[in-house]
Amino acid sequence: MSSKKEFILYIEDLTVSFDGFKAVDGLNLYVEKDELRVIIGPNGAGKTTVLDLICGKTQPTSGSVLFKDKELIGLSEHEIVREGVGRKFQTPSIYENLTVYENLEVSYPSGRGVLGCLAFKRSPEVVARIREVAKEIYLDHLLDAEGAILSHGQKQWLEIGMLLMQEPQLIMLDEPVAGMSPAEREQTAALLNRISKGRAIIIIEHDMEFVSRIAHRVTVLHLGKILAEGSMEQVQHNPKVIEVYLGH
Amino acid sequence: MKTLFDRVFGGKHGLTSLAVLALILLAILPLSLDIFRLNLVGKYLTYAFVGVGLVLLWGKAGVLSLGQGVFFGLGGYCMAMFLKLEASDPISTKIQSTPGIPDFMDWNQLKALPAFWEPFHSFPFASAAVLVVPALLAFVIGLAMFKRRVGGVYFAVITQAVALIVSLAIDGNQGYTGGRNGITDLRTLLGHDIRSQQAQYVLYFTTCVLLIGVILLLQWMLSGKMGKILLAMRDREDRVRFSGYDVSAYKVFIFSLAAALSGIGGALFVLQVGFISPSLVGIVPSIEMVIFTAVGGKLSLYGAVYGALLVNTGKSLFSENFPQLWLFMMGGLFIAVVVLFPNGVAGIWQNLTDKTSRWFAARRKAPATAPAVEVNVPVSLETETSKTP
Amino acid sequence: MTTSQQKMFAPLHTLRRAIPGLMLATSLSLQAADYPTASVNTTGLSITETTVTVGQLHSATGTMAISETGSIQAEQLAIDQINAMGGVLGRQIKVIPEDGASDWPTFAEKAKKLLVNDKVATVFGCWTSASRKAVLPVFEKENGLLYYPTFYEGLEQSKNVIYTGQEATQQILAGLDWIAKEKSAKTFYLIGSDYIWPRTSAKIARKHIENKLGGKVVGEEFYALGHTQFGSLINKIKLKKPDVIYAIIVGGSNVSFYKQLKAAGITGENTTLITISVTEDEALGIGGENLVGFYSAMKYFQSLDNANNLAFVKAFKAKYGEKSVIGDVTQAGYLGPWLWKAAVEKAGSFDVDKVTAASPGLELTTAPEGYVKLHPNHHLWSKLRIGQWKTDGQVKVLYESALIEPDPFPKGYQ
Amino acid sequence: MGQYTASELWSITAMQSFAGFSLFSVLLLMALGLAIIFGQMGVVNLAHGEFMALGAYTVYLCSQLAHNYAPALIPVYFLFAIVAAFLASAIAGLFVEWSLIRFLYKRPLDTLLATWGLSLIMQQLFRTIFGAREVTPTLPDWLMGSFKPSESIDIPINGVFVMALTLALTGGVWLFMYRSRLGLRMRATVQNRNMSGAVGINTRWVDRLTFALGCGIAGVAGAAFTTIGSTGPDSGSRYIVDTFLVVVFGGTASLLGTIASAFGIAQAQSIFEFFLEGTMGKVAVLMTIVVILMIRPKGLFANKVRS
Repeated sequence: MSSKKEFILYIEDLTVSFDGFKAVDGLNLYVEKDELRVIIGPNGAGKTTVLDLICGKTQPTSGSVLFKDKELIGLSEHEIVREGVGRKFQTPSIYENLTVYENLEVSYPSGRGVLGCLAFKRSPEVVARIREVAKEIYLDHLLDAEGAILSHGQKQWLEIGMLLMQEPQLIMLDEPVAGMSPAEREQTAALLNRISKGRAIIIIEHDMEFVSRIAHRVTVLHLGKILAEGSMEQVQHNPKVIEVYLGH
Repeated sequence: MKTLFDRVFGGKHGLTSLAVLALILLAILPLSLDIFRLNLVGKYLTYAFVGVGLVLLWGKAGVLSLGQGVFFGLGGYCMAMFLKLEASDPISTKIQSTPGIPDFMDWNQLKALPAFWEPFHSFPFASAAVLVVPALLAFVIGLAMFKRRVGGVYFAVITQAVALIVSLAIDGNQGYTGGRNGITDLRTLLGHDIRSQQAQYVLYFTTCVLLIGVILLLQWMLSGKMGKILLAMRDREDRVRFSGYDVSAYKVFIFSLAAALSGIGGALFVLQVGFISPSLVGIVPSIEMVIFTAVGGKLSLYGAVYGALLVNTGKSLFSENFPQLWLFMMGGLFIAVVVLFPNGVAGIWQNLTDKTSRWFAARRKAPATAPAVEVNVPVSLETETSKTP
Repeated sequence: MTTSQQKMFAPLHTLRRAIPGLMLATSLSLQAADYPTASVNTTGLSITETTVTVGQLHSATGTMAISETGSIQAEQLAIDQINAMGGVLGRQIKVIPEDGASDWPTFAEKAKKLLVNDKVATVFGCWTSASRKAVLPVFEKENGLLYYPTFYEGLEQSKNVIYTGQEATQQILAGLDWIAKEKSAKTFYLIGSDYIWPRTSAKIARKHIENKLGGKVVGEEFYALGHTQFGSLINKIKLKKPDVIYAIIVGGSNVSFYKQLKAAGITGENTTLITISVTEDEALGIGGENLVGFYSAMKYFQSLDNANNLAFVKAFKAKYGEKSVIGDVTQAGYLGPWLWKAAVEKAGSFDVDKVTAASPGLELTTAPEGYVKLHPNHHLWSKLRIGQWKTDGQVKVLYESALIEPDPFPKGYQ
Repeated sequence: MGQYTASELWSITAMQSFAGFSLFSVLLLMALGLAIIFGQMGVVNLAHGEFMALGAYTVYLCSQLAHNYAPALIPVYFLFAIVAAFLASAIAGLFVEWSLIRFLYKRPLDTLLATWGLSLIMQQLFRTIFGAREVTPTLPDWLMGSFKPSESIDIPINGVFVMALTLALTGGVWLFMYRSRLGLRMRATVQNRNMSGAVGINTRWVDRLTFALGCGIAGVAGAAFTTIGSTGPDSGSRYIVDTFLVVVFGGTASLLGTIASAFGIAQAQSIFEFFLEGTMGKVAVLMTIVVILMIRPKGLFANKVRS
């Protein structure tokens, strides 16, 4: 354990209940800068809910989420994004009626207010940044294609690209390789490894093989609580984890 | 990046639409119609201001308001208050027990002009109020609703209730608002008789020019980042939020803008028709304005203008010749537009031009190079909402 | 209906006038030639050697259609009868009906169409105050002529409008005097629909009650048109126990109001209620059984027993069916074409200015309501009658005033 | 209110609370059908008021029939007329669902516009068939008049009748929704259309019957209203906003919400109307509802669900 490193995200005692059912129950989670954390766990463990709580989509019953020493609970989604948190959804969530270029442009972090939006101009920096990100996500040849005609995997990448445009310090990805071909997985793993430099990443993933290739650390959730935490190796051999997965 | 010219006029295609509309409004109609019919057209065009606002709000931002009549009416009332004060000078009202105040106040035993009427002596104030009062109300309603993510049917029902409340409140405060009769017998604007033929021509052209100006302004706005954000919001509102945008702020802005535009329409209505009454504020006119927009095509700014013209001309002609049939027609039109032509006249036109241009393209190219691959991609934006389950 | 029948039911005044004029048919057919179009129409109205075009502007659709149907029918009946007698100045009346569709801007639009495009000689139309207010500027601007049939709030006098219904004081004051005397009433509860006519009427009633009758108004309230729940109001009435309920409720609300009154045990047997807004037309919807014993104050009731009225009722039923009923406004609508005909013939011209100039002082001895006379203020001298409702939806007329002078701007009541 | 005796005040309080309850049953009756159509199916039926009017006109027709052909039946025809009103509206609803609504299930805003068009057509139909004038059926004597528990208290019998009918109908709807097979299928279809289809529920017919049921209940409401109000071509449009507000205010999720909301609005309205003057009482009620809805947009009884 490298306790010297500084944490960018502190989650403490986070709890949310829906009509009495505790989907996340007293969760404590700490993520370092430059860390790529993977959260795994059986269905209904509360993985997606944790991401929802961090990014403000769901309000917790109690607990706190500190990001760069700032409390995120109570902020609305866009405010949390502006603090530097990016979130990708489980099903690819891009603007199908906009082109790849426009998808990225819309994600560029300026002209976000109504007036700023009216005054927004496509400056050389914006264009350069879009091209740079498009290249990163393997879509530089498809800039003028509408989102709707991209393949499933390309949509996933585009959404990651949209996050990158925002230059977040924390990226949260919900099953980024679901539905991808083996080749695309390969490229995605490389992409994730590249972008994890200089920022923290939290990923939810089911594919253990993929997890073992990218994860710095793994957290296992079960019934809204942390069952185990550590390297993939440690977690894989944890008897409680084995029991949960087999018993499931 | 598009040039300013492209953005305002919408390129070659947009320029054609503009030219056609300008030709119809500024040349063909004034030359072919007598002043009575032209004045009617002018009245219908004031509804088109509400229509373009609804294109923005409903078509582009995906929020259907059933209370746009309220904003139309408020704009109208602001203008009517000014005109009424001008018409109520102490000499022409000397028969009243309190000369110098509007006649309906006198009938309701008011002895002095209510304080909120005072500033409407000023034309600049009244003109500003035409825009600001509707926008402000929309801002307050929008802020409360959109912050809590009320949308869809709920928003429609609540705005409908607001329309009912405002029309009842105007009804119920007869001394201050003219009640059910509204504010009538408006004669002059800054000394010029608004009922003279000459004035009606001036008002007609003013309406046309303002309307075209509004359309160009909106085209500029929609062709920029705002248009993309609105499209993105309709597509995936959540994603926009997670791209760091305050979605509610955008909706509030669009709602307020649509309200201000409706206000302009209301003010021009009052100038051309000569009165305003709560019957223009309530539920029925509000929903009728939605149907003008739907007929024209809820995604098309120009469509809104044609929709307002077509439906109202139809209403006028039909009710002159077959009064009993008119409601059947109107009802049938609602259903037909919604079920069969969700993008209205503009959608039909679009399909037609797409087909012909594709046909021409196919003729020009060798028949072997099938154009089928890119079919529908450019149209998909227009037909997206029309997919029947 | 044959021509001879129509002649039988034609109002008596024309017959009386025609008898000294020797031979009826020939004298009428000669008239057109006596009045060449160029001389009777100097302002470009739509008039030919054989026809004169008039407009009719009511709501055939929408919420007001209920009320305006009677006026449409009565005006049409009068025009048919006039045509059967040879028309006006030898010209047959041609009607252009327009539908105001219960929508005030539409009224203004159609009024303008009739005057500007169709160049009609006169218009019979409007019902609500709001529609009249909407068309008034149009008539004044285009110098048209409107015959307006409804009893209304007054406070208006236009050279372009002839008001064939009563203005508020004509309808209210005598009725209040009668009820105060008859029932020794001291306390009144005023209830109305929320718009200018009921509000102005209530204002006039209140002034009269407080200043002339020494009584007291214990409640005054107004409900939106179309309001249907009167439970709370009825309880307030029960609490205040007024001697008289003075009702000015209009349209569909009426039915709910009277049904709920009855259901709450307030009936003609134990309560005095007088209304100025229920005619036989409304009674049809309310149901006579819900009105029994209550009073209406109007200038006309269908059950008036005089020769003019009997002929009118018979003609009306022959044309529109045995079940049709005739209310105050319907009768006032019937007066419009006759008054216009009389004025045109007196003026010898269709020109609006000449017709209006000829109008003051016109008398109609043949009106179903009895003798009426047109005042220089363009309203009619008329009587007020009090009727008590019976189960069959007709009234028993209990009281009839002397002719009352119209006073649209009553001093002391404003 | 010093000039009134204690017993007078007591009587007024009693009658006023009856007025509140009576309004409550009226609102609930209006909202019940819509709660099913809008709350359960998500269909925004702006022609709901016209289905009420249809029920009312059916009663009127029955009354005419009884009057003309079987005067002996006048005391009892009303009970049959209610059944007839239910059937007439339900059959019309079935037809409307088949010809229009089924194409629009996934487009709530479009349903709203299409049903508005439908309401215009129905209004004009009523006008063409029954005339523009308002009509009122001959009501049996036992329905009119009042019942006097004490010297100064009058309880309107038609109010009691509407209340009893509301009670019975609400009970019936509850039993239907939560105790019958069709009700179970209906709820299943609402919650998960695909799944219901997969387990063998004919969702198309469930939709159709649900819609027809909602319309039929509207017809009964219309029938009941002939005892307190009038019937005209545009009667329905007078009720529609109130009806929607009741359903939305209650939260569309549950029948209980609709009942609670009808109760709240009715009590507020009768109190406001007692202490405020006419129109402004109504404005005050509507304002209160809208402001509360702005604070709690999903209504009073919205479920907190996991998104």
